[in-house]
Amino acid sequence: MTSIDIDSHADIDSPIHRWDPRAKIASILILIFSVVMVESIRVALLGLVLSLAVLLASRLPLGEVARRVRWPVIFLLPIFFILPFTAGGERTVTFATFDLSLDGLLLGTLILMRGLAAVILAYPLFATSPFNITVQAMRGLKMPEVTAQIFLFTYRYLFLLREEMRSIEKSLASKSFAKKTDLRTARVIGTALGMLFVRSYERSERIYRAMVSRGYDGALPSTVKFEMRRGDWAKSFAVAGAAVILQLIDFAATQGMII
Amino acid sequence: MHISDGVLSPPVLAAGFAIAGFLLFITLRDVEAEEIPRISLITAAVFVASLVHFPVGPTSVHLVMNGLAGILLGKRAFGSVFVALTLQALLFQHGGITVIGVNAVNMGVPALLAWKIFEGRRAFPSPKREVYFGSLAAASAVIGTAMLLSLSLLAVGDEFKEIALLVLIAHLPIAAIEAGVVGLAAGFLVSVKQEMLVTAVCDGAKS
Amino acid sequence: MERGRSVALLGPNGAGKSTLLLHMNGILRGGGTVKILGRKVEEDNLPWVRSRVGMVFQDPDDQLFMPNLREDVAFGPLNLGRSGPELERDVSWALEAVGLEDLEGKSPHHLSFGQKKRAALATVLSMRPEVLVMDEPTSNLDPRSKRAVVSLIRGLCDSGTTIITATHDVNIVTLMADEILLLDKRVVGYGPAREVLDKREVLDDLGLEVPILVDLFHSLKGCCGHHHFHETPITKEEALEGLKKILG
Amino acid sequence: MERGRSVALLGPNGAGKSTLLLHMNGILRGGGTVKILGRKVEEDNLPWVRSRVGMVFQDPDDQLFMPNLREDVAFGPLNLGRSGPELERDVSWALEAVGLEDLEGKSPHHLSFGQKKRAALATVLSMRPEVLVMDEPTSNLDPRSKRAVVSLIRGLCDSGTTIITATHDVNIVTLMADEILLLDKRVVGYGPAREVLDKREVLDDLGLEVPILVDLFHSLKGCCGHHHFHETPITKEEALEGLKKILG
Repeated sequence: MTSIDIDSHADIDSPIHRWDPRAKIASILILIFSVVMVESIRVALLGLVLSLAVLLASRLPLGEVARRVRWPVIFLLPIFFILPFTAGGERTVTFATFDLSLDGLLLGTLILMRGLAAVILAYPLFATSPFNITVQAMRGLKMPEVTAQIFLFTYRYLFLLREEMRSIEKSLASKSFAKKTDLRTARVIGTALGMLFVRSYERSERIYRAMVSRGYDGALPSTVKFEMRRGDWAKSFAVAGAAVILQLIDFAATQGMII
Repeated sequence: MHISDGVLSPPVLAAGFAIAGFLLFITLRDVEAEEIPRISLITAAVFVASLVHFPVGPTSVHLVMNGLAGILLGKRAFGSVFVALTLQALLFQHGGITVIGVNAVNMGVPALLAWKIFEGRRAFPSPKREVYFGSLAAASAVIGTAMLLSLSLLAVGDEFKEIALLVLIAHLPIAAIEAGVVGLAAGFLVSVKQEMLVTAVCDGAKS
Repeated sequence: MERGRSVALLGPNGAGKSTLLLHMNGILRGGGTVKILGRKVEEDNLPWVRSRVGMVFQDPDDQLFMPNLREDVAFGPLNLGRSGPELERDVSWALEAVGLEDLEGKSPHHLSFGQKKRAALATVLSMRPEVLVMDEPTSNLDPRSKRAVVSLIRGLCDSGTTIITATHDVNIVTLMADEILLLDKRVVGYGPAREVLDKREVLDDLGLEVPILVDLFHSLKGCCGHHHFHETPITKEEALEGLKKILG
Repeated sequence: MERGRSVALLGPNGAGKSTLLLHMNGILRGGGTVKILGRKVEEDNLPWVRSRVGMVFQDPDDQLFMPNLREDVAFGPLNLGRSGPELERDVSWALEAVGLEDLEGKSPHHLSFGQKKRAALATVLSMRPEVLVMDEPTSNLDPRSKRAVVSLIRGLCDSGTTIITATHDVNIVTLMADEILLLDKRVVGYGPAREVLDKREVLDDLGLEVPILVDLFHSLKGCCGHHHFHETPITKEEALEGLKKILG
């Protein structure tokens, strides 16, 4: 199963890692939105290049990225292959007995490139700080307290509950249970999940007691402090600026001002 | 099933974030401190449950579980779905960052629907009512999600008509499986830990 | 290993005890080979292995998931294709063996921790395994429940079941195991319980406790040079016997 | 109860040990009254109580809810309003006390079970409680980790912290507690550890184990009528001393 630990590369030394997390999140988010909104294929290609540049600057392991883009590609490829048949439009190429829509093919390519760029950018966005720092930074960017706490606690207990689920599955396997497409399987999975939920619910009560006994009253104190330096501003302007320029070029391209 | 980055148009993305933001605000604004660990743990459990494979003939599908979130968390289910989707986007790249708003609406609104449907059980004295209403709620949540998903695609343009239809059809077996699993889970919960289902009722009554 | 023997795996946390146990049931598979009842554990014969090797995990909550105890105990035999009176017999026998026949209609979740531990054991016993593999069967139990589990293990062993137990509890290990395998990533020692527990340095090295009685009599030997004991006593009865002799 | 003493609560599963502990921290409140440091535990003074009574629960995963160890250890003191160098000092001291200062940046799921148990203790120590209440601090630990926890408890006790521990582990209780409170829904006995552990019938009634050494020397007395011991030995050293005397 895919690793769900996104903290494992948070201690690399790179310009992206050293960036103030609040500024990093805000700037890269702007770039991601800019990239997914472009309409021109060539500008989308430029966006893809930009995202690769950010990725390279982050010094994150590239093999990991290849693994991460797999899922979105599996989702996007069918669209890429279906659109040429369904999009219609005036420009078509006849291939064997099918009329392939050139517009559909171009739209598919555009979608695929935008999607890839966004996924590639998401990786340096979140993998360059430990998850709790990211959430603290989001609080700095006005994410409400309650949502931030749910993020932190959900993330913390995901790992534990996944282990519990795996133990339950091991126990099922050791009792010679094999999943089939039938009602008994639904029943066994249903009650096994029910058990997981009961345990989670009871654990949440114990956690709350432990929190209260250490003085919790709804607010989560934090020792994390952020500080913007000159370099942080420079990086932020560069990345957000790139996002704006991308949109300007895209506007020009779609208006036919440049080819 | 969620949409990936790069497919939807800016107005659809913006609408997604606007609706999701509004719903987050009204469903989470009066959260008490003691609810926070509960919402978090149930969210984590929903996340883990959605990783479970269920065999369908030679292949297998993932469970969606937004219906179960609705049953267990009542109106808090929307926030739960939002957090779970964001974590899925970060950890597994299922969906993406720009579509978190749209995906949260597509899965979170049906979760709220599931909660309301499940509440309907109280008018029926049958001892198996949790099973039936749990199944109904779960199936409705999956089909609701599939419909909203198709609508989001159609909002991009007509060229997505066939894909939207395909998405809808592909969700039918998932809805059936989810109905079975969630119904039986709800039946299990009412016999083992009734207050888990009652709590959702109380939260609903408050609002 | 002989049939009907009881072997304990001793080792510190992280020594690979649980991993080894999982290999015995084919849940984990890796580089080497594991042989059970003379056959290699392989993909092909997993159903065969799992029908013969019963596995009791440490946390009973991981193993009890049906709405009531009887269904939980019937789960394994059902998977093995048993039904009718044969199923009934196995289920009832397992429930009686652990002394929970009165609670069969209860939801396992509502049992006490000690009852859950025994219930988890029953869900495996009902499959009538030839080899019973247990991870920390006595951990977290109060002394009364612990004694119940130990005597159950002895009974199973006497009726021919091979038993493999991973445990920390050196003071109880002598009551339930004939042989001990010392583990710390690799096998560090193997032999009759008496001999292994007498090797103070080895146990110390592994960060394991020396059983209280062994410890006492070692020290006694060390300081007074007494050689009244042929062997270091490992049970209370042996210790008592020895002391009586000395004191006349 | 005196300050700087260590009291153990002994009782079978379900005797109300954990419930009593929860009352001491004001998490549960019921009919009776609980007094801590001379004051009643009431709604009004809960913050006061919680700043003085530190509570360590049995399952460390329930207490390590923050993303990394340092933040978890800082959680309590931060809620008490501490900050700056004072906070730093308390957090570092607590981490050092349990020997986890090197792991402060780790998240809980990267810690071993033994480390988690100690980490949970650190999260409470950092609040510098005057009373430390612990539920099964040694359960599920391997012997090395168990010894580490016991010596930590002794150290805290010597430096003036009052310690209340719920436990099953009669063989270790003598190492960590001066006094024992026997519990079975209500208080069944209370007194110095030595006296309480010597009351064989009471312990048997509760389904508790008699410590191995006490058991041995009781039997010795019973069968040989020896009266060489003024008191039944409860530690290895006492037993050794006694035996030496007899053997000359």
